[in-house]
Amino acid sequence: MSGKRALLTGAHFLNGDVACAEGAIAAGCRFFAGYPITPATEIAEHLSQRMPEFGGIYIQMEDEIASMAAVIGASYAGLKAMTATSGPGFSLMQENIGLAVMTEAPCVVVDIMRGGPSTGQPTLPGQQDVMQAKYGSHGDYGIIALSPCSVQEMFNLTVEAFNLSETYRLPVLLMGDEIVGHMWEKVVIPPADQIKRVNRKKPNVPREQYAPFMPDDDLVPPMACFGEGYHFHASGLTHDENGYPRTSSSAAQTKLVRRLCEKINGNADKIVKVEQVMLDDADIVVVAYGIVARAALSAVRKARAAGIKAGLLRLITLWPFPEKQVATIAKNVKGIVMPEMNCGQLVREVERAAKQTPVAFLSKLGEDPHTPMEILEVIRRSC
Amino acid sequence: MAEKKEYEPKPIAEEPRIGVYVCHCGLNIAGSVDCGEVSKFAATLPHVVLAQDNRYTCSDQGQEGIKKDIKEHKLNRVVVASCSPRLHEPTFRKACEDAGLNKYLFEMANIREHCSWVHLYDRQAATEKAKDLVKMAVAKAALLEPAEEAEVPITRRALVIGGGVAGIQAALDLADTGYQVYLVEKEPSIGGMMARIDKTFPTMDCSICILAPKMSDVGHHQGIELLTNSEVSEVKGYIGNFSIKVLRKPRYVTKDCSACGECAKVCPIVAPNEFDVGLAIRHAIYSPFAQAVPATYIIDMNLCLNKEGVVACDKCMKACERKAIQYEMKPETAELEVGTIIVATGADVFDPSVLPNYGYGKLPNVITSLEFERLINAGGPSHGHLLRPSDMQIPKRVAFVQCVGSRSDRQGRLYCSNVCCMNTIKDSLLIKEHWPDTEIYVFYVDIRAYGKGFEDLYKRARKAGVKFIRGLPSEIREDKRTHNLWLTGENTLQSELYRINVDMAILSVGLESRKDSEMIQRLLTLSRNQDGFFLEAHPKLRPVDAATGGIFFAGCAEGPKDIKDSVTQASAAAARAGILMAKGKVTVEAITPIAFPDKCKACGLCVKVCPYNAITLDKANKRINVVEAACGGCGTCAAECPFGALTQSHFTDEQIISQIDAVTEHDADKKIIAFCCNWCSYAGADLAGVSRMQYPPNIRIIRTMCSGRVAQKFVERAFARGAAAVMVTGCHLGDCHYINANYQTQKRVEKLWKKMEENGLRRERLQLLWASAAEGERFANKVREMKPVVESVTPEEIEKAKKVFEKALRVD
Amino acid sequence: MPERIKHAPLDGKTIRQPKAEIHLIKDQCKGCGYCIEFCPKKVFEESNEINARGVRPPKIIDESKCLLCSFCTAVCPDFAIYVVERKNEEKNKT
Amino acid sequence: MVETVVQHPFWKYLRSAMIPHIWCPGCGNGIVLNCFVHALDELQTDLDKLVVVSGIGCIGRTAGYTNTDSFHTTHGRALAFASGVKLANPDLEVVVVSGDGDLFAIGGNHFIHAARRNMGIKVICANNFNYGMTGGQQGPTTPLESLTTTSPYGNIEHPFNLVHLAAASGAVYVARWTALHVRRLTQSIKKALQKEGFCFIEVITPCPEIFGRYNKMRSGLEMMDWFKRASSVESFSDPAKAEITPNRIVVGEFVDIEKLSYEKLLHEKISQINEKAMEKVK
Repeated sequence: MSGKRALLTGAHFLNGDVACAEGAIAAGCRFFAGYPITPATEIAEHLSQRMPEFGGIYIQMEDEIASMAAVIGASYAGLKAMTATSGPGFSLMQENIGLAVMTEAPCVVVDIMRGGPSTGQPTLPGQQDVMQAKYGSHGDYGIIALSPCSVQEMFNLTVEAFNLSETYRLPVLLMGDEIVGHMWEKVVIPPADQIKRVNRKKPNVPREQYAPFMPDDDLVPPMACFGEGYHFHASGLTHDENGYPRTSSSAAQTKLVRRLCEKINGNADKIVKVEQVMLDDADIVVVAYGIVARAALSAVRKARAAGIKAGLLRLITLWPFPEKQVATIAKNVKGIVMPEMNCGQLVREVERAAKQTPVAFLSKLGEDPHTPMEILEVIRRSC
Repeated sequence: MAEKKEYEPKPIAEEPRIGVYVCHCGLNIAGSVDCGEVSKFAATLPHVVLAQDNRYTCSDQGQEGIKKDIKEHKLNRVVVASCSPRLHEPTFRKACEDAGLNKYLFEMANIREHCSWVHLYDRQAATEKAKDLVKMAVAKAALLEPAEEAEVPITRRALVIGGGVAGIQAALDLADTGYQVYLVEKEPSIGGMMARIDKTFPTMDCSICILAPKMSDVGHHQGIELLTNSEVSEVKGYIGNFSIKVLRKPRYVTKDCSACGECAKVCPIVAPNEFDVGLAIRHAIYSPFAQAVPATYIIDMNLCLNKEGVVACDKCMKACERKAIQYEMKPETAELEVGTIIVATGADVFDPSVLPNYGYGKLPNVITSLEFERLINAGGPSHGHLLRPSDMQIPKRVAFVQCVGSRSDRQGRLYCSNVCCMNTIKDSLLIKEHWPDTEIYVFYVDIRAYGKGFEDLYKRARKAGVKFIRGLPSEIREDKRTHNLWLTGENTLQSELYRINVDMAILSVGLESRKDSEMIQRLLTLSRNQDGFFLEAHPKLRPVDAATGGIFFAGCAEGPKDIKDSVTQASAAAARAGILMAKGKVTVEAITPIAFPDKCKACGLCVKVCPYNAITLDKANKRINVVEAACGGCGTCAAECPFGALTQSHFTDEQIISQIDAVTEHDADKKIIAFCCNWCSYAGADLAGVSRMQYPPNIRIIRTMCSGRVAQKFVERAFARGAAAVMVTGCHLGDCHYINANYQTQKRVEKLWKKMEENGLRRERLQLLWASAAEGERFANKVREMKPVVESVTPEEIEKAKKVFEKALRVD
Repeated sequence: MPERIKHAPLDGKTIRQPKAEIHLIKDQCKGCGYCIEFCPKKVFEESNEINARGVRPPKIIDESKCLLCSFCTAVCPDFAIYVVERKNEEKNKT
Repeated sequence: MVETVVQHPFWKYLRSAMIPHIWCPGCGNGIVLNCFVHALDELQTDLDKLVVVSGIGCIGRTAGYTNTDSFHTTHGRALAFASGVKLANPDLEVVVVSGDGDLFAIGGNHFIHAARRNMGIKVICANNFNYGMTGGQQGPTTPLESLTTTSPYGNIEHPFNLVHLAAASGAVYVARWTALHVRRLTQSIKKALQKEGFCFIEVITPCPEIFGRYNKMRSGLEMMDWFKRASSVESFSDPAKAEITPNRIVVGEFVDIEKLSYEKLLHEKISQINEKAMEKVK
């Protein structure tokens, strides 16, 4: 690639993993720790080459557990940090995703989903990790998960993921799939100065008064980093505003865990993003995310051509779940069609939001994702 | 190693022709033995063709006489009845050899140490005993055979024990001659007494200034390995081939120490410095004095707070930039192979606190001459200012009291310590130098200013106004208020009483043998005189040699001396050791085993008991091989052999039996037959003689090299021939000169006791005594104890014993 | 060197032996007894009083024996004891 | 004597709010903490640049007790977290204080790899031979035949020889002391804090209330007495021969070598790459 040390700008033909990596750099990520795994490996490979050019750190750890731990460490040491993996590695990372949530460490975890369970189908796409994204680590917590459907979005949403993680102090999950990861497309990258970059809030009190987990009104505490002289303590144990363990106080537990959920759910309106296509007069709406949304779109177009008033609601934010958006649309339509590359995960959230509106679920596993015709078929049946 | 050739009896040309010489040794022997009668008696003994008595047989005329007689009277055996063979056997053997007579055809009867000196007041009994001793010697002589001596190589390395000026000099001389030297010093630094003295007489040189360069030479010399804070723990082997073990006590500080002293500064422990006789303080980590060699500091673990591996205090470790401190250093044992040993262990100073009338230890202003040396020394606690302890003031009037612990049968030692007079004179002048108007009194018995330049110094002192008063004070009293001292006594020149008031009194203490010299004596099988100093092989002719081959003396270990004499003797000792090592080989006495293959049943007992593994068993040919060079010559194998297939040359069964028979021919029932080993009990008996310890004259000593040589049949034969009692004596277990041969002795005696008890014989009649060369008293006491036993033995008991042991009379 | 030492060092006074001031934070003590056991000068013993944690803290037998090695401070798991050099010593004298 | 509640000289290194600590009477963890802050005090370490990281277990509370930036990670992950910290900001002095179970059972993989990379982290491991916090279960360092709540018939697992493991894994400094060797331990910690690269110090600590109770050493003094009896200082002896047995605890320094640390090498590489790049641009 030409123009070393310069951020990539302009139009390029890239694959999704590379676009993601470039997005990370563009977002100001300067630390990557990971472990090779198909189909996410290209992200690591690309960053191992690019990170040094920006004075950033690339390290391959001994496993995904360590990678996630290292990412949290780097984050606390003041860097924007990320790791990338796929299902099996994502499972291993859950332990420390929980730690990142508990210690409110801003960072990004990319999961290029493949077929599971277990080792499953490394080279084939899937959407089987979306529930793990929400509930993968033990305990209650709010999380943010984004779902790109194109190489362009792999770039854009990676930047977005960092901005959200810095804003809300938590790990943000980018839930791509094998197809967006390995697909080659044209990507247009705006000039560096036009890319929005958010940095974590810093404390504005003298170090003596600093309490590392004392939230502002937005429920997010300002974050000091190691070496800045604040001498603060952070712990995976339930803790008070000072970060000191409170292992036997239910008050402390309630206060902390509620806030960890609330800072996300309470800010859902600011966080959630969806794409709405031809919804104004729609009788049938297809709700989809990731690569499946692209087949859905063409299915909707075909339906319109065939005189069916179909529309598309594409979920860009998976978590927090775009409940309002689904509910509003559900009121005005006869039915909802939901294709997913799993045995039915996010569809349950859709059903919950859609209330009485019937939801037709179209499940697909393995090599080939949904075709427009398959989705069109369901749309027809739903009329 | 050459194998011993099989033994074929050398046909003796003609009948034995024995010449006997009874020595008067001035009055030493003649004083309590009628030598004339003894020689007359000798003339009547078989094979004796000539017997005479003369005043000093060891004198040149004496020796010439013997040589002449050998030629004129065709003597083929010579017996001298005089002092201990440990003293003069070599002299007479040499004389014989000069006259062409093989030296193994000479025999000695010890009628001085073992007779005249121990029976001073019973001329008749002493004379009778002397006759017996001569008779035994003659009997053995008749059976003596010529022998050739084997040669053993000498290791060209030397061990010097003691790092005082004598040891330093000896080590340097040997190393400069080109021999590897190990210098072992038990203190943390070499330097010894001389390092503690301020000035030397008569030249008044600064002592440490002239010693320090020599000390550092030792430290740097390629040829010298310095082992300080170490003690010799084991000595094995013999002349030319000693194996030494040295215990190296840990210093807890490694060689990396730069002697910067930062460690001592932070050490919380404060203690009196032994080097300054406690007049100055030191810390738990310290260097005894500025010029110490090695300069490496040392931790006194008795004082250090860090015990049993718990490092409570690490102040010194932290202060040490070179990281040289190791609290967990462990003792090590160095193993050395040397050919010669120089003993330079020095002397102690007399402790005057045993003399109540001088108040030392109670009266602050009474100090010893050694303490004075530290006081007047610029490197000492008062930086050379003569202060009196009570009030740290410079004394105006000082008294020196001479002969404290010397030349007194009541208080301390009988002998003169040689150095105290001149040391006091030197000290008095030192005071006059710095504080000319100090009044100085010296109370003396005699002033002995015998050496070169000594008299001049004495004159100078008197000129300088030092008052010499003949007559020691009878007591020293203190004025409680001023702590001044009142000395009262008699001025024996003016024969008038004096009562003199001084500010400070210095006790001129004598020198005495080291507390630990008995240990050195045991390790090296040496002898000491009654004063406890090591005994030289000959006071005139071999003044620096020990009786034990390959060992030499230097400095005060052998007797009190000043620096000059110590250095002289050290160089002499070095030269003597050098001569041995230059030769590179030494002949060993022909006292190795003789095997009779025809009798040997290859049972292997001898192989088992040999302490040197010098015998190998050749099962195939049912025979044994004796490796002569490896043989130590104890004769245990000969004693052990049940078939008489082994004997020890020059101590053959026949020879020993002939001695037994000779003693038991008459009045056996009144006599004790004693077997003494050459190194310990025989030397012990000699010491009893040298010390004039009196004991009953009923004992007859037969010398063997080792008690291990004493076969059961010898004891049995003595009883079978009606002896009242038998004594088997040797070195203490563990101190055996032949490694462990005396354990066999113990086994045999126990067997005999069993046999005696089984046959209703009193076991008291057979005594087993361990006595070292230093234990003359122990030996004498045992003989005294035996008197009643001997007297109580009834004729019936004698007869019974004869029966029980009659088998022993059959000589195979 | 075998001479028996009879006189006190003359320069004994020249070196100043620092005096210790031992501080016990009794209520922090958990009573492990390490200070008592390992003090090379045996300055401490168990006291009879019961502290806030219900254990017997050490008490000082003889502070003057302390040589300020501060091992008690170093080995105390509970930061309940420390030793400083007594400053006011000189003033007391004069 | 002076009775007092005035400040302990090391008070400023501790989070007063969290003291007294949770450790049992006679527990060696307090001594480890004491020696650690003692070393900081002697070195006058810049506390603003110090990060203390702990895992899970009794000693894991150390991070909370030291008054510096500190982080209490998930079980076994202290070293992985610390690696991230050290790489992200090499100017920080990163110290991991944790236990034998945390570092060598669940965290064993992270340990050998951090050591292999020579990551600039200083590890102090309190080895109490069992899992104290969960009530005394058998662990990777439990001596053969020792009794624990999960080896009630005597342990049949061969324990790790930690100093041997650390040396073999590539640590540049390896030492072992017992809680009785406070002076040497403090010096070792100082040394480690002044060295570049991965340093490992094992501290054999008394656990009288749990391990001791099951193994006939009911008081801290009894356990300390064992250390006193059994330990022998053999510095720079072969760590392979430094197994711990009831009669022998070999202590001392075992490794002290110089080797470029991972973060140094990495940041050197980075600057090389960029210099080359600059030339290309021209």
